[in-house]
Amino acid sequence: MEPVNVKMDELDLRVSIGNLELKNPVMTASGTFGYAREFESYVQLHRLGAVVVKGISLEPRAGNPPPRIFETACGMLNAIGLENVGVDRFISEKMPYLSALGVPVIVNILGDSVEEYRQLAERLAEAPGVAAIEVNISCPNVKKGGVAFGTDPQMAAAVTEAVKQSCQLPVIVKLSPNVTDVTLVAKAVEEAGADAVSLINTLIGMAIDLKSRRPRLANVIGGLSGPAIKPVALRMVYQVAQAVSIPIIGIGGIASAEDAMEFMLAGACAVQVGTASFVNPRACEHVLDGMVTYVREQKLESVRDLIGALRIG
Amino acid sequence: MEPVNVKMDELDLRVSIGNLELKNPVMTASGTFGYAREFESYVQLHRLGAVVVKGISLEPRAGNPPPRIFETACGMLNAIGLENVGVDRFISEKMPYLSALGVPVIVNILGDSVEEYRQLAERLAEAPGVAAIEVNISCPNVKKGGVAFGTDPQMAAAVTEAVKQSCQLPVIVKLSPNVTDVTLVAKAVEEAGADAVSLINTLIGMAIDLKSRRPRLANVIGGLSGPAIKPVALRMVYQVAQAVSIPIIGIGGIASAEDAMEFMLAGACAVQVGTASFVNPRACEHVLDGMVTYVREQKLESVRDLIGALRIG
Amino acid sequence: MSQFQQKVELIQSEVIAAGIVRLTLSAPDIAAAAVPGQFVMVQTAPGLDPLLRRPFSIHQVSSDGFLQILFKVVGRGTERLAQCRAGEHLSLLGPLGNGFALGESAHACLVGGGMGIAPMLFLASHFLRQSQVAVPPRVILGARNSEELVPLMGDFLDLGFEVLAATDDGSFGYHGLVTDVLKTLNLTSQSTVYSCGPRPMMAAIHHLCQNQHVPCQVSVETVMACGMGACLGCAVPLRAGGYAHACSDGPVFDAGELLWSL
Amino acid sequence: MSQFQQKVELIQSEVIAAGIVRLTLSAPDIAAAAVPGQFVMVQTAPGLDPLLRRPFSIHQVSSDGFLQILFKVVGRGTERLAQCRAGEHLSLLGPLGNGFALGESAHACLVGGGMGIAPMLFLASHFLRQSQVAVPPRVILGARNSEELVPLMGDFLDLGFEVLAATDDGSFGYHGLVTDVLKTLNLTSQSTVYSCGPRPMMAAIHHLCQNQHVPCQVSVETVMACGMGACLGCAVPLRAGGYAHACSDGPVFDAGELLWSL
Ligand SMILES: Cc1cc2nc3c(=O)[nH]c(=O)nc-3n(C[C@H](O)[C@H](O)[C@H](O)COP(=O)(O)OP(=O)(O)OC[C@H]3O[C@@H](n4cnc5c(N)ncnc54)[C@H](O)[C@@H]3O)c2cc1C
Ligand SMILES: Cc1cc2nc3c(=O)[nH]c(=O)nc-3n(C[C@H](O)[C@H](O)[C@H](O)COP(=O)(O)OP(=O)(O)OC[C@H]3O[C@@H](n4cnc5c(N)ncnc54)[C@H](O)[C@@H]3O)c2cc1C
Ligand SMILES: Cc1cc2nc3c(=O)[nH]c(=O)nc-3n(C[C@H](O)[C@H](O)[C@H](O)COP(=O)(O)O)c2cc1C
Ligand SMILES: Cc1cc2nc3c(=O)[nH]c(=O)nc-3n(C[C@H](O)[C@H](O)[C@H](O)COP(=O)(O)O)c2cc1C
Ligand code: FES
Ligand code: FES
Repeated sequence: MEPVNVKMDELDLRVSIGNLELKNPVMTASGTFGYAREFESYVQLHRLGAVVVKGISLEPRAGNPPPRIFETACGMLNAIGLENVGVDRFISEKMPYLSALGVPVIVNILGDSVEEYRQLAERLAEAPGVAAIEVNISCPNVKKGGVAFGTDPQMAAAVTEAVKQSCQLPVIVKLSPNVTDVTLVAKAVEEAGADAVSLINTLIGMAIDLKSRRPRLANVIGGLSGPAIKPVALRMVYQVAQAVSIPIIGIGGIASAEDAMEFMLAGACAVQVGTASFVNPRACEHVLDGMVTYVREQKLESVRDLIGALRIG
Repeated sequence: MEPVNVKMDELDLRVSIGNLELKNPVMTASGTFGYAREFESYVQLHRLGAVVVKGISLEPRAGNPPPRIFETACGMLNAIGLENVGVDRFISEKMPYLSALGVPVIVNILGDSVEEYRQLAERLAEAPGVAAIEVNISCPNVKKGGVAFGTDPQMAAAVTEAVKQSCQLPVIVKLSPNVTDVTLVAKAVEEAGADAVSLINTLIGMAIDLKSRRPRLANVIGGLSGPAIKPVALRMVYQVAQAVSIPIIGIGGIASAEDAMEFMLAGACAVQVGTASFVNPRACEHVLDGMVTYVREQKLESVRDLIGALRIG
Repeated sequence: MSQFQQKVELIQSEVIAAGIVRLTLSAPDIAAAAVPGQFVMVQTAPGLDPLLRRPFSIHQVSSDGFLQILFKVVGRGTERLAQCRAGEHLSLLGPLGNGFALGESAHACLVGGGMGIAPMLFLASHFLRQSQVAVPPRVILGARNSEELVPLMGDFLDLGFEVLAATDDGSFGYHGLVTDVLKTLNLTSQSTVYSCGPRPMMAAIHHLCQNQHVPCQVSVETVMACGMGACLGCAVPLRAGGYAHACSDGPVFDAGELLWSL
Repeated sequence: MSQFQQKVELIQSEVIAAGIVRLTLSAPDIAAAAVPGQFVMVQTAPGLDPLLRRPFSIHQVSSDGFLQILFKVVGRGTERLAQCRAGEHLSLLGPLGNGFALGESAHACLVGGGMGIAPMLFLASHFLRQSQVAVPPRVILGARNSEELVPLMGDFLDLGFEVLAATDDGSFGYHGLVTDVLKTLNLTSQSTVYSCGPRPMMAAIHHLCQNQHVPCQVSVETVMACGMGACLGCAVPLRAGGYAHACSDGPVFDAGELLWSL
């Protein structure tokens, strides 16, 4: 099955995330596309709007014991435990391949403390080929008893400020959906200097094996992703779009161009495809192809016409 | 297709919610079983552990304009807008049928202010046949700018106290999942005198019609229910079970006995079946039959052996 | 009211026109209890996606226990149903809702547009069986074009009805709307118009009937989750304010009761 | 590495034993690229539920482009697959993972338990094709009972292998574990044991081989979301600490590299 070959030269699919220009709004979601090379047999990688890589920490992390994943209704739980090669090996082993792709590389970072985020940003600012940083604030702040940075506007702002101060790169802050009011966190990180926000990260969930009477994940709880969470993600993108003026990247259950464009109508200027890439490694291209068809059929001047174009009332 | 006829005389399926004794742990979820009569052609209503009826307010409410519902991946969004006949007509028109069923009738109540909740509890305390009150605190508090009672521990406690003070009935407080830390609200209502908590109510979600570029619900946002939300519900029940010592009723995506018993392992002593009743009107009996089979096969002394029996570590 | 939840066997699946499918099911209990205008809720797939049942008008019933539905493939649920093969079993809930009020009216006129034709066949057969009706009802059927309309007319012709046809593109019958055809009939307050179709069509028919003081019943479509009055999802705005529920108060309503401006 | 994402035609579906199904697919590209021990990820249903693909060992390939998988119905995904009929198309991803390391070892011994028998047929055929192998590999197959085992043995017998059989209930062959059968063989450090089956079986084989200094390769099963090294969900604890990934580092591992105490 050859990928659909859509002529897209004449179409304007460009979007910008602050200073960062993307040739189209379709990117991969962190942790669901490895370091891109895993997909080279399936995907024309140069067609992607951007590649967002698996979350990177200062030191390598082994991750959680298995089982780490479990399928749920129209979704999946994961508790990978932030397994990654660490920033040094990432820069030396993964970046050369990534920066040769001709696609903006966005590095997702995670840490246990504000200091770790700061150091990560410093290291990545020196690395050639990094186009932007995406700050995963859904991690526990060990200095604050393990409360996730992303659930507290002040902690979220502190991380954002630290990252902004230590690099010139565009900084995208990735919001957690496990909060009472996502707009408070969004506004806090906007004020702290974030160039954009991306949302949503996974909802916290759990599953139990009746037979063994044990949790399905060794870590007991995990992150819920996939089509199941799309309605929650879309609602939060819409709410955040009313609250901030920085660009928004929509994430959560996107598997088709229709899904992606719904997020754009709600106010996102770009999207990330996550869990769908597991089911269909070509999911990003599938989304892109569908978007091209839509933009052409609807005779839109540019895909940007969709952003925030939801009609209410 | 005749309902499976399981002999269950000798099995101990009883559970208690404070003073309220149930012959089995399977009840209907508010708003998904009408006033029970709608199901009489399909369900042996007397077999239910309890019937929880559609949320009742002081005055009748017409509800939201259509469209009010939309199907999502393994779930559905609803924005019914709390349509109901009002407490007076509920007592005069619906209670006679309900109280003749020989099943505990739990009345779900909702209001715009603490005062409304108080008055509702007073009215229901006088009505014969009401076994317990379930307080829906996911409603907006109009005096506090429309913030939902259930998202603020203090407001949730205030409602709970008011209801407790104005009636002798067991009071179940139904928690909203749209919060950063559900245990804070659970603890607050426990301290305020709640006899039990039930959770979860719906997650807030949204869907968009790409064709018309309009929200799929006239109300723009709505409540997400069904199998899609089960992992979130199970996680919250587990968290609340670690935090409070009052009984917990598990709700969210339950469609089978396995689902129900997972909630019990996580710490629930009873469950409510919601959206599943739309797909299979006999869902409650289906859950009950499966539970009976399990209790017998596993030779459990009582279904209560499952409560909180999750093995961790 | 007898209502059933049953797994019934699919006897035959026919593609009537492009994207239009007729299923014949062996459902004696539901067929025996059904009246014209009622509907069934059908589970379209065994798993959790699509999750909810889909509502379909009862297209026809036979005295030997068969029930037919006629539908257009518009989304995931109807796609699955179109793929079902004879011998498979489908879970049905029904018969649901209130059918057409079948009065003594001597001059019945049945107007079906698009898939709104589906319930009209059952209704037409019903009138045939009613020997006391002197004048056979008139049948007006409309669709986009002849490819869609002609195959749907067959059953009406077989029953001996004369069909007044209208197509949007003029490829068959009258070139235009069913309302224009309806106007040409000699309707009186002794007539009753029974109608099902797209909302704009039913609104136009309602206004025509209102002006001519002709009683008019319409069968409406809304999104539905339960089909039995439990979810309150199928709200239909009423002229008097507030809402009725399409599944339990309808799907057939007196056109004058509804709010049409919406 | 050639990997493909393809919709392939189901040529034949056979029920081999109760609840055990063999699918023959026309998948020339994947079949040509595959080596024994690799697997494919199969989409089991068109909709969103079940959502994820399911991993299956490549049971056999033929030079004319057919690929077989052999599986037991254990849940929703395998139930759907078992219902697929010839002529339908299935989406496959593969060949995935690292297969067995096929050394020069003169004395190969293949041990399959339960559905772990699946990859052993492809491996056995491979040895047949390798003319330089003097001694044909020995094949030990185990299952719960004769109903399950005998149908799975057929293909091995057809290829000319002598099969040493063991059943848990003694209804066929040796009454007991495959490890007991393995013990009776004259294994040396020149032998290689290739094994796939339930974890306790493979752990026992590993310990036996470790004690006798016999190289041992095992194919492990874990939950998988992507099958291609992207999700990191398929962690396998290593003796040296940390984790390998079953899909991209395995599914075949040197038994000594893994942590068996878990
Ligand atoms: C009482 C009642 C009786 C009905 N009888 C019939 C009948 O006899 N024959 C028949 O073909 N249909 C009938 N319908 C409509 C039918 O229920 C829907 O077409 C069906 O539910 C669509 O399911 P789906 O999963 O294929 O589409 P979905 O995936 O749910 O929807 C796909 C797309 O189609 C749109 N859509 C939904 N319903 C319709 C519709 N009615 N027409 C056009 N677009 C739609 C949706 O908004 C969405 O964009 C009836 C509806 C009601 C309420
Ligand atoms: C590399 C690899 C190769 C495999 N090769 C084969 C093969 O050749 N033949 C084959 O039959 N299977 C094989 N499997 C296992 C197969 O992938 C699973 O049986 C399948 O994914 C189950 O899907 P399901 O949807 O039917 O079950 P699910 O609905 O996902 O699970 C149903 C229940 O079965 C349990 N379960 C899951 N996997 C297994 C299992 N392997 N055995 C028993 N119970 C299980 C689950 O915990 C759950 O309780 C292989 C697995 C891997 C990782
Ligand atoms: C297996 C897996 C690993 C993930 N790892 C990360 C990560 O390292 N950093 C991060 O910010 N988000 C991570 N995510 C979250 C996704 O990037 C995304 O926000 C989420 O899955 C929702 O999108 P989806 O529904 O399209 O998958 C991970 C998700 C999955 C499923
Ligand atoms: C159509 C609909 C109406 C509902 N109405 C109410 C209500 O009036 N009061 C209330 O507390 N919960 C209401 N709920 C929430 C359910 O009781 C339940 O908490 C939720 O649907 C999650 O359970 P489920 O996934 O099993 O449906 C409603 C849910 C649905 C789908
Ligand atoms: S569809 Fe549920 S009340 Fe009408
Ligand atoms: S299954 Fe995804 S990394 Fe192995």
